[in-house]
Amino acid sequence: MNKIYANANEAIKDITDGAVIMLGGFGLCGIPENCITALVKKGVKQLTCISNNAGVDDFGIGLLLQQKQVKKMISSYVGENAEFERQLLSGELEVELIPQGTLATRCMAAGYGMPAIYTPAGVGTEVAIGKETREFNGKEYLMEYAFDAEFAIVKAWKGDADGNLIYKETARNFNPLMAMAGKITIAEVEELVPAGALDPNQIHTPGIYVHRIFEGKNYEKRIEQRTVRKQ
Amino acid sequence: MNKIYANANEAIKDITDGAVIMLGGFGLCGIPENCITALVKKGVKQLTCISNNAGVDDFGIGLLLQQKQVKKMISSYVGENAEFERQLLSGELEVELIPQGTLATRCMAAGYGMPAIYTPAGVGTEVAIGKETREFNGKEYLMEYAFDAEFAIVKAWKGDADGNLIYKETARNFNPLMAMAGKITIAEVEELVPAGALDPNQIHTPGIYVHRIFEGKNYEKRIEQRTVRKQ
Amino acid sequence: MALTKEQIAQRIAQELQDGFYVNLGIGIPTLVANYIPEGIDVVLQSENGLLGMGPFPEEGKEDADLINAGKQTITTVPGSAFFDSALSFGMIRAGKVDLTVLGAMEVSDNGNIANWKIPGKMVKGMGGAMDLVASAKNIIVAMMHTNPKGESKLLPNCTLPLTGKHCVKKVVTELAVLDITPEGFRLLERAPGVTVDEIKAKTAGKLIAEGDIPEMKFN
Amino acid sequence: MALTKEQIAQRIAQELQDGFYVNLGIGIPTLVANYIPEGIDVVLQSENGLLGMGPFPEEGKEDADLINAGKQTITTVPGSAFFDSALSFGMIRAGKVDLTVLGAMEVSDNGNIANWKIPGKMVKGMGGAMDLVASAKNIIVAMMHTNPKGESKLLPNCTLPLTGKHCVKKVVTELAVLDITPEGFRLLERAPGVTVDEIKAKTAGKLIAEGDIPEMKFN
Repeated sequence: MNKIYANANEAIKDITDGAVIMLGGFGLCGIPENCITALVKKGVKQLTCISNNAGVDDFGIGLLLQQKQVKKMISSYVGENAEFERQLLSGELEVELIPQGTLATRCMAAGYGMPAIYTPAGVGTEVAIGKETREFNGKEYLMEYAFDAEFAIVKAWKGDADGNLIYKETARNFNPLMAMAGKITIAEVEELVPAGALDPNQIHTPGIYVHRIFEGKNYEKRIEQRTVRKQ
Repeated sequence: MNKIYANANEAIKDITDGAVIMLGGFGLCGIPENCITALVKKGVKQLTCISNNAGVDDFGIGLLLQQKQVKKMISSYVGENAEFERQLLSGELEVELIPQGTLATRCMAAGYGMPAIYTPAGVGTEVAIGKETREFNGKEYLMEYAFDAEFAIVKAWKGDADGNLIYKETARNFNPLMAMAGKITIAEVEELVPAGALDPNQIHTPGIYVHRIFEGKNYEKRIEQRTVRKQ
Repeated sequence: MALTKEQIAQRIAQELQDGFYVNLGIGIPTLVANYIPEGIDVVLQSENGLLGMGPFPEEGKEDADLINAGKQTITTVPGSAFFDSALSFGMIRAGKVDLTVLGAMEVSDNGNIANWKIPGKMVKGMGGAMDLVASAKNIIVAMMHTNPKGESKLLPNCTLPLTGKHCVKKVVTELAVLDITPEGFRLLERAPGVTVDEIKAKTAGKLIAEGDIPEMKFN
Repeated sequence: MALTKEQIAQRIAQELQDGFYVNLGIGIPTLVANYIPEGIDVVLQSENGLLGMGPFPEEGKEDADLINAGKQTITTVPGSAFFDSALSFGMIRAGKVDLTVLGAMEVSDNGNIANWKIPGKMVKGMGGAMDLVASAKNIIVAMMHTNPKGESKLLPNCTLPLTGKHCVKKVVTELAVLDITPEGFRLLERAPGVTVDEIKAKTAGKLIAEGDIPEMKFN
């Protein structure tokens, strides 16, 4: 059983036009930078991307948008991206906006083998249109389905040869959820260590959910809103 | 905001006759020994206990059974307990048996604010009697409701003053799930440290779910099936 | 005199209680963190996966892996914990967060809120707002009483697409503190020097102003 | 000659493939771990919260916090990970576990299984068995062909309360290896020296035995 790949190009080799892929990260925090670069290089098109955000014009998923590789975005927040806005208004790009907690929980549901979940988010709003609602204990909930994605691409801090992953700080965000949800899960990590080098008590994503792993290179880790304390 | 209690007696003081309580642990592994002893001492009766197992005759929940403090057990497996069997056959004790994964997921659902979940466990068996079923993608599922428990009593390895918890090895089991599910969650820990002493990346149960915490004493940690390698 | 944004935040901070877990939205709500009353412990939740959010970092100490829901660099406080986005919204959905403060474009007198979309203009998305308003036990809206055109944002009905229904409990604006009751907006306090008549004039939704309405107090 | 329990485990171990994640039940299934073929990596899952279960500890090295689903003291292997019971059954439910091996009191020729309750006698509970059989992609039952009274455990219909329906894929007994097919039990292999007639005689459910049925091979 070898899960270790040489690099992003190898790990994403079989992602083809029209694929449905999940991409971890919140804003530019914890995004799979190496795989995004490899997808741009490969030029794969007509992608459906499930990702909380769509990057910025020149970084993250924004790089895929620039190359018009994305057919549809499924996200909770897509602000601050001029090319995105242009493609959306011109009709080149489809967008499905869903509440952030719903996005997260639909990933989790896939990872837990639960076909659907109930959430109150969006009840009474346009998000509820066409969806089944149900009352429990006097409160109304929407039924939302588990995601069904061919590939999940996540970024972790540390990973081992068996695919166990540990995330750092708020770079965790959607990564462990998407890691659980992909039929094939590709993890890029800042540090790849041998099996046994990570504390088994501290694993965030057990290796059973991870099919391919590689140590990424040249992480830029761009900061979207650099904010410092007033002295 | 002080969550720290002096001991188990103080932490369980307001648990009264007829309470519904969850107790963490799998077999005798990771059970809240101090709180069980305190509940026996307090002599509170007519308890409904949600716990994967019912202890053994002279340890764990078995101690509560001996004192006839339990009205009902909700568990997945209750073997190896003669007093339990006697009370069950005499009709003194009610037992609701549910699949282990369903038990775990109904706890999780409570902690995640999800009123119900779908699982295929028990479809076509007596567990499904009276339950709503639903087909998703050609497979049949049961709808199971989130638990609603007044108190959850869990055991952790380390905890801090803010209620953050870390579990050790397979003593984790149901503890983090029940910790999330209680309206009032009481955690006993082997080692209580000041806020800031635990790595925030490594917390298993965030303190928001924990209302009371104390450092337990004299852990016996009895082994149910001592099994060693043949030389 | 109408409150500054800082004063709106300051007034909302008076609602905080010891032991509260609080989620603060972007904009005026973020400023509430600067006015937590002395002697009480409040833990800030950031829905991207953190309990125990601290102030912005010192210059040079920014950490790209440590941001808040507004994508700003932040710090942690002792006792903080990181978790994934599902658990984050799980604790919100389960009612473990005691107070949510967020901005709004419109609030109606039955507690509906609109704050995520203006049809025909760019749609950025609801982010976590719909989850928060659907689940929070206690929601305070921090906003200006009127929009830049001078039109009331406290309405009989929201005109913009809703974020959530019957969820807002209290509104604090530069002019007033109002509770949402079954009868409509109930005026609780006026900004110092602001008259009930001015508040009435700028509130399009149903407004109840009974008895003597006190002025807000600041320390 | 009929297989020993160890040989049943050994035969099941031949079904393992490189990279498999496997859940082994209590009894004969546990023994499968002793016969993992050389040169392949198999990761054992214990449903109480562990991936990467190792052998029993050496005398004196038992750790009360480290047990398997049978409550036995165990060890871990490099690359192991602990998790809670919900994630454990989550990965089972999501089909991430490649193979489940468990014991049974009865199996029917349409793949139903009964292994948790004997009405009138003590009911110990189903533990994780119902979750496992409802979700596992591939379930092999390891059991004796007949009960202590000599009655067949491979039946047209289970007489005991079911654990799960239409879920068993393969049965390995001391006499035979059988697949569950839409037509019933299909005999694949015989224990060395055991005749097809003996297997037929001891199989109450529908049995298909076409062509030459080979003997099991052991290394």
